[in-house]
Amino acid sequence: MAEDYDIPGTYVFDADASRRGFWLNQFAMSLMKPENRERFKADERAYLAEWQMTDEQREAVIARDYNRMLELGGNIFFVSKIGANDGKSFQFLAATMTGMTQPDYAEMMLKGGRSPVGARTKEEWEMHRG
Amino acid sequence: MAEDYDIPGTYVFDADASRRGFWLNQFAMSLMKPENRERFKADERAYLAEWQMTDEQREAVIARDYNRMLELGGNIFFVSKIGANDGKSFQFLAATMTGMTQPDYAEMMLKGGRSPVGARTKEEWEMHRG
Amino acid sequence: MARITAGVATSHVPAIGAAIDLGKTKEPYWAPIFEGYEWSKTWIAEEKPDVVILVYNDHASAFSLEMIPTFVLGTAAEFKPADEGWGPRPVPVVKNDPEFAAHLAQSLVLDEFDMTLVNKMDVDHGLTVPMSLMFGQPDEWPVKVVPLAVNVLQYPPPTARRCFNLGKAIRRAVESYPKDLKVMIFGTGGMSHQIHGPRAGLINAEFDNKFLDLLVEDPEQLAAKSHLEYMRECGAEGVELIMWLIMRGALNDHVTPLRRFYHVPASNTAVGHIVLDNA
Amino acid sequence: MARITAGVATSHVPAIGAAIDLGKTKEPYWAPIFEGYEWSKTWIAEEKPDVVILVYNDHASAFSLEMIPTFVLGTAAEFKPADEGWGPRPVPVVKNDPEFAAHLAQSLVLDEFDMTLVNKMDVDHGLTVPMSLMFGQPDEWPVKVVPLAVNVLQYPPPTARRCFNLGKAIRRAVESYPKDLKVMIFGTGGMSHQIHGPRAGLINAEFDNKFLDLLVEDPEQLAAKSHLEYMRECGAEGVELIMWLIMRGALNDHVTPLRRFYHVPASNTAVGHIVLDNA
Ligand SMILES: [Fe+3]
Ligand SMILES: [Fe+3]
Repeated sequence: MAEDYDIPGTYVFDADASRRGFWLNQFAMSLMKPENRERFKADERAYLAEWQMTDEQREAVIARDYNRMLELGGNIFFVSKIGANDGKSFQFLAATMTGMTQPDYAEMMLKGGRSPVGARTKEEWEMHRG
Repeated sequence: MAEDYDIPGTYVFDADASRRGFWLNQFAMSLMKPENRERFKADERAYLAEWQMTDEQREAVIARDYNRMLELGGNIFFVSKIGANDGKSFQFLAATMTGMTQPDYAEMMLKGGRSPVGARTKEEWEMHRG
Repeated sequence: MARITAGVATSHVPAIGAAIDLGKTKEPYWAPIFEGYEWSKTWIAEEKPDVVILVYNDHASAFSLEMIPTFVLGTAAEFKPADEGWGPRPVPVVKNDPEFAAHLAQSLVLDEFDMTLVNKMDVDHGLTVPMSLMFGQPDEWPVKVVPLAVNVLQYPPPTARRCFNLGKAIRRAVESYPKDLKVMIFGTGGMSHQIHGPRAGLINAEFDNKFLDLLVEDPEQLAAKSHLEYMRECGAEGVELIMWLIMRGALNDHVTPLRRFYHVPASNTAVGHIVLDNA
Repeated sequence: MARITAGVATSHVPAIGAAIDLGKTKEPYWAPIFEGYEWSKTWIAEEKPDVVILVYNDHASAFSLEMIPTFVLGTAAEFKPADEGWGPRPVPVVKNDPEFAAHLAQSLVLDEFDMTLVNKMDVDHGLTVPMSLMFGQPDEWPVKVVPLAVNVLQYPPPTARRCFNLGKAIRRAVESYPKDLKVMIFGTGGMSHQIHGPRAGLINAEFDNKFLDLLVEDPEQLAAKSHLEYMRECGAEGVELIMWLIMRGALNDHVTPLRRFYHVPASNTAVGHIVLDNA
């Protein structure tokens, strides 16, 4: 019963997402332990196979496609542990998800961040991106 | 800040008791695992020494003095696991705590249990017991 | 639309589970108890609910003192019977309706009940004994179950009033679920029992029977009682009766009692059972 | 009698913690942020509260998806800094006042807030960054801390209204504690931030500053806002601002702002900070 929240460019992590993404997120959390980090680094596919994830979720992890992970029930606070494990900064992940380069994203932040104008509703967002 | 609840013959397991009895109860819960049961049986004092309990709590466990355990912060659902580990029935434990023999206690239950008359307040209880 | 068709209350004495599992249900000590549930077993087999919201409490099985949640709603796909120290009871795994459970969770939090959601939990006799009493010994439970666990181990449990109001919120949550579901709600635990300390063995049949009367006719009176009154009158562990008020709160103001049963003793406890039609 | 003398709100951006731990506080990017807290550090060192009730959220550090409690009150004697993947932050262990925490727990449950009590929990940047910002880098924290963790990771979090009312209940709980204690309450998280998805980087300085105005003058307006409004206006993760309402609810209707600070950016986030005198 995926609900439709009218906020563009946003994956609301609700109970439905939580259910779909349970193992994806639990896998990501497992990377907080050094021994798991080592095993994941040594053979990503083998480590992923140990978790009851869908193949789509596994592919999204391998591809480091964060938006896709979120779409498949990932929660940013969990899946960002994958990025941390790769030695990537949080800002790198954020930039990736917006489709911007990290320097462009960083500059946007220095200039006061993304404006809410045109980013409040899906309709606005579509028009704005034209 | 032990609060005084006016119910006789009863240890109300409140947040204060929970705090005082934390390790006693966690020790008791550990007996749900077969390997811990074995180790406790093999050397009770050695196993108890692994838990951050007070000496009084350890002595109460060794003595199987359930009322004393409750007084020291034990919760019946936790400390009864010690009795289960000894192969004792719950009714045996209950009888012990009332100071009755198990047959006498069982007979009281068959006859409809302990009457609430004289068992509602501490004052009543004292008078009743004379 | 989902709807709650009936409420069931029953004690969940662990010794009853043991009697079932060890084949002792025909023994003279146990036979009157199991006979007390025969009508209800037939009734529920005919009624065929889709889902049961099962209100119970954990007894230091799934939850240690590391974490003491007041209200827990189970949102996992399934829940295994807990090993309470003698191996898990030989009963089926409990299957949830996770989509419905997620809806309940969301609705209850937005309705300002501060639920704890769990996606991993073993369920102990508090949940499995009522299932055995109502559904017997099938290979698979014939109904989905949403577990709702209430803290009654560490004082204070939620107030009787809060429990009654949670029931009302559950009703709103069920009735806002768009799918056609036949839902029942079980309140378990109680009746009179005190299983610890010098006062162990307390049974107050008068209080219990009055409770059964008021549960049907005037649950508001029960919701107004303090923890102290419950503990004093029907034993320290008799406070579990507050869980029956969650069930009752989820039903209409006027309900029809279909079956009522009371027996003393089962081990250290009074056994009470009632079936309320919510038509 | 215990009393709440002040409320403090602050963002708890993890990158701020990293900047402190790595000695980068004088770097041009970070210096303006740390300067923003200088007044408050001096003030709190003079005020010397006995206990801080610290409202924050866990970020998949102590709690996985196995269990999602809405409101958690820490009742353990101490809480260690969590290992968030790079080893624990080099900050002192957080010591609780367990007797006071037990009183709060009991009072809140009887006041019909469905708390989850925890006796074992590591605390992540959500709690430790505000401690560092307010108390610097001492060998031991100069104050006892009662952690109060709020679910904001899985939708729905508690409503803004429920948070505000929890604050009011906290006030009643504090004022019913017989010992003389000087208590402060911190609300943390926020301000504008969205750290996921194509809309990441959203900052709404107008909304944030209006929020700061209303927090002082008319918190009722903030308590009436929906989750959707918070998420839409100040980012999906900006919904953390509801935690500031718990702090605000615990204070008088009329409070005096002593210090206010706002800065963009810290990493992906707007930083907001306010000190409210509750005299
Ligand atoms: Fe029970
Ligand atoms: Fe946060």
